Amino acid sequence: TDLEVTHWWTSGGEAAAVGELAKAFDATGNHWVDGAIAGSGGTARPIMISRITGGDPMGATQFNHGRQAEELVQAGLMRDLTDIATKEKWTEIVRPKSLLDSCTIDGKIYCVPVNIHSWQWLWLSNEAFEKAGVAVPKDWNEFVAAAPALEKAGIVPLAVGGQPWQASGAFDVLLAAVGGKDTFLKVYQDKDAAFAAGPEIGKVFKAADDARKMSKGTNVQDWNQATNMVITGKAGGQIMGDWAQGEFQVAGKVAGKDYSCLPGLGLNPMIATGGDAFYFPLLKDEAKSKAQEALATTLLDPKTQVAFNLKKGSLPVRGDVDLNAANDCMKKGLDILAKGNVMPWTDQLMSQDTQKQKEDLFSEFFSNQGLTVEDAQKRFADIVSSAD
Amino acid sequence: MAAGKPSVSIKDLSLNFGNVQVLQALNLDIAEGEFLVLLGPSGCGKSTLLNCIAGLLDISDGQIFINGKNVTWEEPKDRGIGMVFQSYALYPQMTVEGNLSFGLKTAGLPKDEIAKRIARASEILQIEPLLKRKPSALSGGQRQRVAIGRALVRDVDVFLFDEPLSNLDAKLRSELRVEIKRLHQRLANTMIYVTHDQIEALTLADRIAVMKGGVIQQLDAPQAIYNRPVNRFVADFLGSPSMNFISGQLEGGEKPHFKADGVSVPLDRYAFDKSSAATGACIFGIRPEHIAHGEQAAALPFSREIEVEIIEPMGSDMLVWTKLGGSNLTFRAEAEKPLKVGDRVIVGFDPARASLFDAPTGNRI
Amino acid sequence: MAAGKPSVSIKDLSLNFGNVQVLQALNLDIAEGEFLVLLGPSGCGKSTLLNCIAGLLDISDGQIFINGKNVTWEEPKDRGIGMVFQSYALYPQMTVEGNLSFGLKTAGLPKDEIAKRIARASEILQIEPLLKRKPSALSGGQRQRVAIGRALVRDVDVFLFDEPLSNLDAKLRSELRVEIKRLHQRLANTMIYVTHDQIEALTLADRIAVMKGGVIQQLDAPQAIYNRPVNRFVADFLGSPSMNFISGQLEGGEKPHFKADGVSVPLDRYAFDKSSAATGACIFGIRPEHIAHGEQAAALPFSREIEVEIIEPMGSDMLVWTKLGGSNLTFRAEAEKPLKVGDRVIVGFDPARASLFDAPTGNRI
Amino acid sequence: MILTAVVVFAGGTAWTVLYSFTNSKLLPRFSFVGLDQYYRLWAAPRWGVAVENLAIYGVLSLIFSLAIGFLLAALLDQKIRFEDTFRTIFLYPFALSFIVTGLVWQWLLNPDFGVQAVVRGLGWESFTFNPLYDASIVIYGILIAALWQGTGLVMCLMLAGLRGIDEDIWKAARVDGIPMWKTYLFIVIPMMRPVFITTIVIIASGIIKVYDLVVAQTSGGPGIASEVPAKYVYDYMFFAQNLGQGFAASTMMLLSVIIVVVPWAYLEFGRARRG
Amino acid sequence: MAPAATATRIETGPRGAKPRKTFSRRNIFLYGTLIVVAVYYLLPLYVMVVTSLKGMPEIRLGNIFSPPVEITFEPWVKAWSQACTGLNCDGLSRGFWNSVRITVPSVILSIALASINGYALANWRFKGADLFFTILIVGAFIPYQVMIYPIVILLREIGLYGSLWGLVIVHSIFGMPILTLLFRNYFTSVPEELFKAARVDGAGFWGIYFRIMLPMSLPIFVVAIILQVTGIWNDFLFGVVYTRPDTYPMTVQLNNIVNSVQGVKEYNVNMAATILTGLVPLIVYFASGKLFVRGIAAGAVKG
Ligand SMILES: Nc1ncnc2c1ncn2[C@@H]1O[C@H](COP(=O)(O)OP(=O)(O)OP(=O)(O)O)[C@@H](O)[C@H]1O
Ligand SMILES: Nc1ncnc2c1ncn2[C@@H]1O[C@H](COP(=O)(O)OP(=O)(O)OP(=O)(O)O)[C@@H](O)[C@H]1O
Ligand SMILES: [Mg+2]
Ligand SMILES: [Mg+2]
Repeated sequence: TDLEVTHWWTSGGEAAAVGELAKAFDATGNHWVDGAIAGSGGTARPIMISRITGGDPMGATQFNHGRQAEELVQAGLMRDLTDIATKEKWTEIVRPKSLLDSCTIDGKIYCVPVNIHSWQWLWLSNEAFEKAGVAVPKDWNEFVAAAPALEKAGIVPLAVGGQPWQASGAFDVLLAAVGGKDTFLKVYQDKDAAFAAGPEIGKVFKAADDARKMSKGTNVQDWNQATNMVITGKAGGQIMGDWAQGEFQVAGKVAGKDYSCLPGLGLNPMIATGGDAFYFPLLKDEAKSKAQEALATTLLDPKTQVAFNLKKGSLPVRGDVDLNAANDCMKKGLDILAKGNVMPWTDQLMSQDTQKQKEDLFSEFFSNQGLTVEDAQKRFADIVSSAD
Repeated sequence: MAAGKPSVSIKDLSLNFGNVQVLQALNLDIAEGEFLVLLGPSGCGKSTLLNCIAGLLDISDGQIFINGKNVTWEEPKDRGIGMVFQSYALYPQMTVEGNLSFGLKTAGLPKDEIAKRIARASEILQIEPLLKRKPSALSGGQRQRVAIGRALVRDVDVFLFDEPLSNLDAKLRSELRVEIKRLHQRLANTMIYVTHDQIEALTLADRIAVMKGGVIQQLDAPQAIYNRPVNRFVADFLGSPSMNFISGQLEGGEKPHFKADGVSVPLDRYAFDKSSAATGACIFGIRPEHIAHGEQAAALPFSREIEVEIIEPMGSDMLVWTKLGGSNLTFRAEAEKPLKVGDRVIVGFDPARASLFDAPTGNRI
Repeated sequence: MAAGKPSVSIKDLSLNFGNVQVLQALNLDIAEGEFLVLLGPSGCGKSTLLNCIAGLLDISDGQIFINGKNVTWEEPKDRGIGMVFQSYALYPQMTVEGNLSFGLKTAGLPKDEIAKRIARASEILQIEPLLKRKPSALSGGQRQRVAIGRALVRDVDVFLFDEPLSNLDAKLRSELRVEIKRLHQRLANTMIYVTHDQIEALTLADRIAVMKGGVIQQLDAPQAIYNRPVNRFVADFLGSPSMNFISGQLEGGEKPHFKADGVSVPLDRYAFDKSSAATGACIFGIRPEHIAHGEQAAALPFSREIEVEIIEPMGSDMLVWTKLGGSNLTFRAEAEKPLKVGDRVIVGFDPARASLFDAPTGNRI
Repeated sequence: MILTAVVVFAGGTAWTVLYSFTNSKLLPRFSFVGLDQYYRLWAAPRWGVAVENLAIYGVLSLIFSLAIGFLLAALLDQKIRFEDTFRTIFLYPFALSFIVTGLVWQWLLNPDFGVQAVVRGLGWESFTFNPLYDASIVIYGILIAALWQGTGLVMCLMLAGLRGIDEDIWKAARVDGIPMWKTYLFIVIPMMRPVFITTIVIIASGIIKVYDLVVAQTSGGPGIASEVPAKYVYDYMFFAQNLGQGFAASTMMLLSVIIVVVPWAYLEFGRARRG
Repeated sequence: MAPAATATRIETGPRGAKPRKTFSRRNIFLYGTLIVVAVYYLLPLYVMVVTSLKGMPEIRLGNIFSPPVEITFEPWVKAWSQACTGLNCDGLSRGFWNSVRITVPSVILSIALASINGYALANWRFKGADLFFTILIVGAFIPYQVMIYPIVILLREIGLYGSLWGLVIVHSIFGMPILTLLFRNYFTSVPEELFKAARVDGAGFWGIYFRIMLPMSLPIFVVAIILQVTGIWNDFLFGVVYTRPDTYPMTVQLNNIVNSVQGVKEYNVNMAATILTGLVPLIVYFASGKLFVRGIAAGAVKG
C-alpha cells in the first residue's frame, strides 16, 4: 500500500537517511511516498497541520518529539499507537525511556521516536588554538581563559550565528553544563521563576555574558557558516548540536586531529534526548491503517535504526544496536548515552511558545551588549513564570 | 414647425454636473427626417444635450423618446443613433479602416456589405489613402473625417453630429456639407447637428435651435430666426458680421418712432409683435447687409450721411465701420467701390427689416 | 510684401514620417511683426510646419532661423515661441489657472505680474468664470480658449496658432479675431496662424501662404491671392462659394478670346501674365461675387441670359446655381430679389476680374 | 469569483479578529481570553521593535522605491537604445526567490568577505560598511536588498503609466519652456496619479508583508534589531504555535491598514469618478 | 520676400535633423546613470552566477567576488536533475511541469477576472462598488499566512482541497486585490470619449472590453503578467499547502534545496537552482518587452 510520509529532512545526509527508512518500509511490501518539505518545522508544520485539518492527511509525518503535536492528538486527529507499542514492547527497547514519555499523552502512545539529537557540544578548531599559541581547551572554563589569546591572533573565540535559535540553544547548553541537570530541570521542567531569578542562574548568565563577549565579530547568519569559521580556523569554537559534525566531515576534517568536540562543554557530559519522531494521523482507509502499523514497526527495527542513524549522524533510540562505524565524537556521545547520563531537552519540557520567547530574549542578549546581565535574567525569569 | 411625427422628443430634460446646472428643463421635438441644427455660444450645453440624447450621460430629470419609444433608460446601442464626437474619440489602436468597421462588425454585418459601406464613406470623405493608417498618423482634419465616417457607415435613424466640420478647410467643408445634405435627403433620417458655422446652419437646417445657458431660446426655420429673432441674444448671435444695435427710446402712438442721440427712425413699416407699440427704453437692431449706401440708400425710408471710420477687407467685399446714434454701425460694401477711411457716405435702410427689442428684457417688441 | 528683416526664415525644409514625405524643400521668410496665415487643405502639412518651427519635430533637412539666429537644433523653449495646439494639449490635472500660469511660474515671473497677465488673457477670452475648473469640465470651445490663453500669457517674439478658433461660435470667433488682431498690433510680434476660415485668413493676414501637399503654392497679400491666384488650385481653394471654372480654348492673336460650348468671352481687358497670350486648352475662372445679374449685368463686357437651376439660401443672400458654357456657374443674389428656380435672368461679368489657367499645368496665364 | 474574493477576505479577516481573542495554540480553538493576547503583544519588546522597524522601513522603502522606480522609468522612456535589456536587468531581481536574494545580499554586505572587504582590500582600510551586523542600521541593510528586488516592478508600473501619456502634452510643455524635471514633477506625475496609487498600494502591501527577506538576510538580527511585524505573526503562529498571539498581531496590522486605507478609499472613490 | 536673396544668402550653421551625438552630455548622463544602476543590479547576479560555477571547497575559501578557478557545471546539473526532495532525486525538473500547469491557468484566470473587474469598476459604476473595492484593497494587506487555515476549511468544504483547481482558485483570489486595483486605475485614465464612442457603436460590455480597452492597455497587462507569473511561479506556501506531493510545484524543490536548516548547505547548487527557477519569469519579462508600446492613446481624442 502506498503511504505518504511527510518530513523536513531534505539535505544530502538527511535524505540518505530517509532513504534507509523508505527502503526498509518498501521491503515490507508497502510503498513509501515521499513528501519532503524543507525549511525546518516553521515552514513544514503549518503545511502538515493544514493537510491534517484540511481532511487530506498523509500516512505519517515527522515532528520533533515533544509537545508539537499535542493539540492534534487532543483534537482526535492522530492515531493511538498503544496497541502496537505494547505488542512490540517499545517500553523495553526504547532508550532512554524519557523518549517514549514524550510520545505519551494521557497514557496513550502517539508517536514513534526514531533518533536522538543532542545539543550540548562545543566544537573547537585545533588549528585556531595552535595559531593563538594556546593549548586546545578541555572545558568551557579553559576556553574562556584562552579567549584573549585567540582574539589577539585575530580569531573570533566563539562563533554564534545570527539566527535566534542558535543563541537560545547556546544558552540552554550553558545552563545544562554550568548549572547542571538539576538546575536545568528546575527551571525548564518545574518552571520555577524564583529560582530562575536567583543567583544560581545568575552564574549561568555570567557565563552567557562571557559567551556573548567572545562571540563578537561573528558576522554570519547560518549555523553552518559559523561552523565553517571553526573549520577554517577563523573562529575558536562553536556551541552547536551534533549535526555540526557533518560539516566537519564534508570538509574532510578528522575528529581529534583537526577539530575537537566537548560534549556538555566538557563540564557536565550529558546528552539531551531531543530528536525526531513520527506521528500517524487517523486514517479511514483500512489498508493504509495497516501500512501505518507496518511503518511504525519498521521505524524501530534495529537494522533500520542503525542504517538510519549512521546516515543521519544522530544516535539511535535503541540501546541494543551496534554502531561500530561511528567516529570519535559520536562514540563519545554513545558512551555518555550508555552511562545513562541523559536529560530531557527543551522541546520536551516547554511549549514552542515559551521557547520562541526565549529565543527572542537570547538573540537580543547575544547581539546587544547594552542589555545587561541583570535585565536579561529578569526577563528570563518572567518568561519562565509564564511558561507552559 | 416640425412636420410628421416626432422622431426625437425631449421632455423637461435637466442635467447637472455637481452643482453646475447645464441643461434646464429643456423641451424639444424633432420630426422624423428633420435636420435640426443646434446653435449657441461655446459652453451653452450643446454637446451635453447630444450626449444625453445618445444616452452617454446620466440625466438628472426628464424623459427622452426616440421614434416614440421612451429610451430614457436605454443603452446607447439600443437607441438607434450614430454620433460624431467633437473630440473625435477615434480608437487609437485600430487603423482608420478598423475604426470605420468596428460598429458594423459589432452589429454582425456581412463582410462585403461592410467593405461596400466603407468604400462609399471613405470616398465621400476623401480618406481612401489613409485607410491603413492609425489615428496618431493623421492630421487634425483627417481625424475629423474619420470620425464622421464612423457615423456615416452606420445605418441608423438618428445621427448626432457635434461640430463635425470644424477642423476642415472651407472647400472640403462645403463639399461635405453638400454630401451630408444629400445623404440626409437620400436616407431621410433625423439629424441633429451642432455647428458654429452659420453657413452650415443656414444651408443645412430645416430648423435651428438657438441655445443659451442650457435653455433653448428660439426654435424655428433658418430664415425666421434670421429675420425675426425673438430676443436680442438670438439677433446678436446669428449673422456675421453681427447685427448693429442702437440703444434709444421707443415713442409709441399713431406714428411710432425710434429715437436715439439725434436720430429718429420712423417705424410705421415695422411689424410689431403686439398690436400696439409700447413706449420706453428699447434697442434697435439692423443687420449690416440690410444697410445700403450710396445712391440706393437715399431712396430708403431712413437715410443719413455718416463718416467711414474703419475698413475691414473681407475678400469679396469689405466691412465698413461707422457711427450712428452714438452706437457703432457696420455695413458691407463691395470691395471695388472706392470707400476710404474718412469718406462721408449716405447710408440707409428699410425699418421693416429691423428688429426692435425691449431694453430691460431683451425680448422682441 | 514682407517688410523689415525676416523674423522667421525657413530654408529648404523637408520632413518625412517614415516614407510619407510631408514637407518638401519648403522656403518661407516671415518679416518681423508680420501676420502670416497658413491655408491649405486638410493634411497638407500645416500643423507639421508649425511643429517644425516650434522645434517639436525632427526635421529631415533644411534650416530654420528665428530672429536671425539659426535655431535648427535649438530646443523649443530657446526659440522664443508660443504655440496653440490643434489638439489643445491642456495639462489635464491643473485648473485653467494652473494651465495658464505654469509656464510663467517656471520662467520665474513675479506673482503679481502672473496674476495680471492671467487676468488680461482670461478677460479677452471670456474664461474668468472657468479659472478654477479642470479641463475635463470644460466644453470644446472653452478648452480651445484656454489653449489660446496659455500662449497669450507668454511674452514671446513668435506666436504659432494652429486653428485656434475652430471650435468657437461665430460671434466669439469674430470677437477673438479682433482681439488677436489688436494684440498683434500692440505687441508687434510675428504670428503664424493656421486656419480654415477664409474670413479669418483675409481679415487677419498680412500675407497668406497657400499650401498643398507640403509645398507652398502662393505666398502673397490676401487681396493678391484672392484676385490673382497663381494657379487653379489656389483659385479654387480660396473663396466661398468657390470660383466658377469653365473649360475651353484660348484663342490668341490681336483680340484674344476664350471659347467654350457656345460662349465666347473677349479677353482684351484681361491682364495676361506673359506679354502675349498663347493659344490652347485653358480654364476660365470667375468668382461668384464678380458675377452681376439683372440690369447691372447687361452693361458689363460679357453678359448672357441663363436659367436658374438651384437656389441655396445663405442668410443675408442666396447662392444661385446655373450653367454656362457647359459648366456649372454659381453667383450670389440678394435674398430679397425675387429669383426662383426656372427663372431666366441675365448674368454678366467683367473679364478683367477673371482668371485664366493653362489646362494641363493649371498655372495662371 | 470576485465576490468569492471579497467574501474570503472579509470572512478571513473576521475569522482572524475573532480568534485573536482566544488562546488558540496549534489549532484554532474557541476559548476566549479577552484582550490577553493584546496585552502580551504590546508588552513584548520584540513587537515594539518590529513596529518601529516597519515604520522606518516602510516610509523609506515607499519613498525610495517610488523615487528610484520612477527615475528609472523616466530614464528608460527617453527613447534610448537597448531599452529591453535595461528593463530586464532592472526587473530580473523580482524573479528571484527571496531566500536566495537574502543570502546573496547577506554575503555582499558581510564585512568579512563582502563589499567592505573588497574596498578595504583596495587599500581603503578605514572603510566601514557593515549594515547587517550593526543593530542601529541593520534595517537599512535590509532596505538595500528590498529596493534591489522591488524597484524593477515599480519601474515597470511607472513605465506603463508613462506610456499612456499623450505626446502633445510633452510638446506643449516643451514650448512652454518647462524643464524636463518640472514637466515630470508637475504635469506627468499628477497625470499618473492612478498609477501611483496602484503602485503605492502594491509597495505598501509588500512592506506590510515583508518577511522572507528579513529571515533570509538577518533572521531578525542582530538580536531582534531587524524584526518586523509579519515575522512576529509568522513566528508566533507557526514556530511558537500560539495562533492567538499571531492573530492578535495580525489584527493589529490589519487595524492600522484599515485606519489608513478606508478613509483614503472613501476620499478617492467616494467622489465623482472623473474630474 | 526676395527669393533671389534667399538663394544667395550664405547658409551657415546647423542644417537638417539635429545630429544625435553619441557622446552628448545628455547621453553620457543618461547611459552613464543607466549603466551604473545596471551594475548595481547585476552585482548580485554576478555573485550568484560565479558561485554557482564554483565547487564547494572553493566557496569555503570565501571570496565571493573572485571568478571560479575551475568552472564546474555540476551544481547546475545537480539543481536541475539530481537534487533530492527527500527521496526523489530528480531536481527541479520534477516540479517544472507542475509549475507550468499551475501557473498558466492561474495567471490567465486571475488576470482575466481582475481586468474585467477593473474595467467594470472603472467604466460601469454599480451600487456598492466603493465598499466592495475598499474591502478588496484591504485584502491586499492581509498576510497570506493568516489566511491559510480559513482557506483550508473553505477548500475542504467545496471539495477542491488538494486539487490543482483549488490552487488555481486560491491564486486567483489572492491576486484579485492588487490586479483589480491595477486595472481599474489604468482604465480610468483611458479617455472617456472612447468608451462613449464604442457604446454608440453598439458595442456592449464585452465588446468594449475586448476590442477597445484590452488593446489600449497592453503595458498594464504586461505589468499584470509580470506580477502574476512571478508571484505564482515563485509561490511556495500555497503550492505546498494546497496540493499533494505529486502536484508540487518546482518551488517546493527549490525550497528544499535552499532552505535546509540542518545538514550541509550547497551554496553553488542553491544559486544555480535559484537562477534556473527564475528563468521562466525572466523569459516572460524579456518577451513581453515589445508590448510596452509608446503613446498608446495617441491620436484618440483631441484635448
Ligand atoms: N506620424 C505620422 N506618420 C505618418 N504620416 C503622418 C504622421 N503625422 C501626420 N502625418 C501625415 O502628414 C500629413 C500632414 O499632416 P498635418 O498634421 O501637418 O496636416 P495639416 O495640414 O495640419 O492638416 P489639418 O488641417 O487637417 O490639421 C497628413 O497627410 C498626415 O496624414
Ligand atoms: N464634467 C463637468 N463638470 C462641470 N461642468 C461641466 C462638465 N462638463 C461640461 N461642463 C460645463 O457644461 C457646460 C456645457 O458644456 P458642453 O460641452 O455641452 O458645451 P458646448 O455647448 O458643447 O460648447 P462648445 O461649443 O464649446 O463645445 C460648459 O459650460 C462646461 O463648462
Ligand atoms: Mg461641444
Ligand atoms: Mg493640422
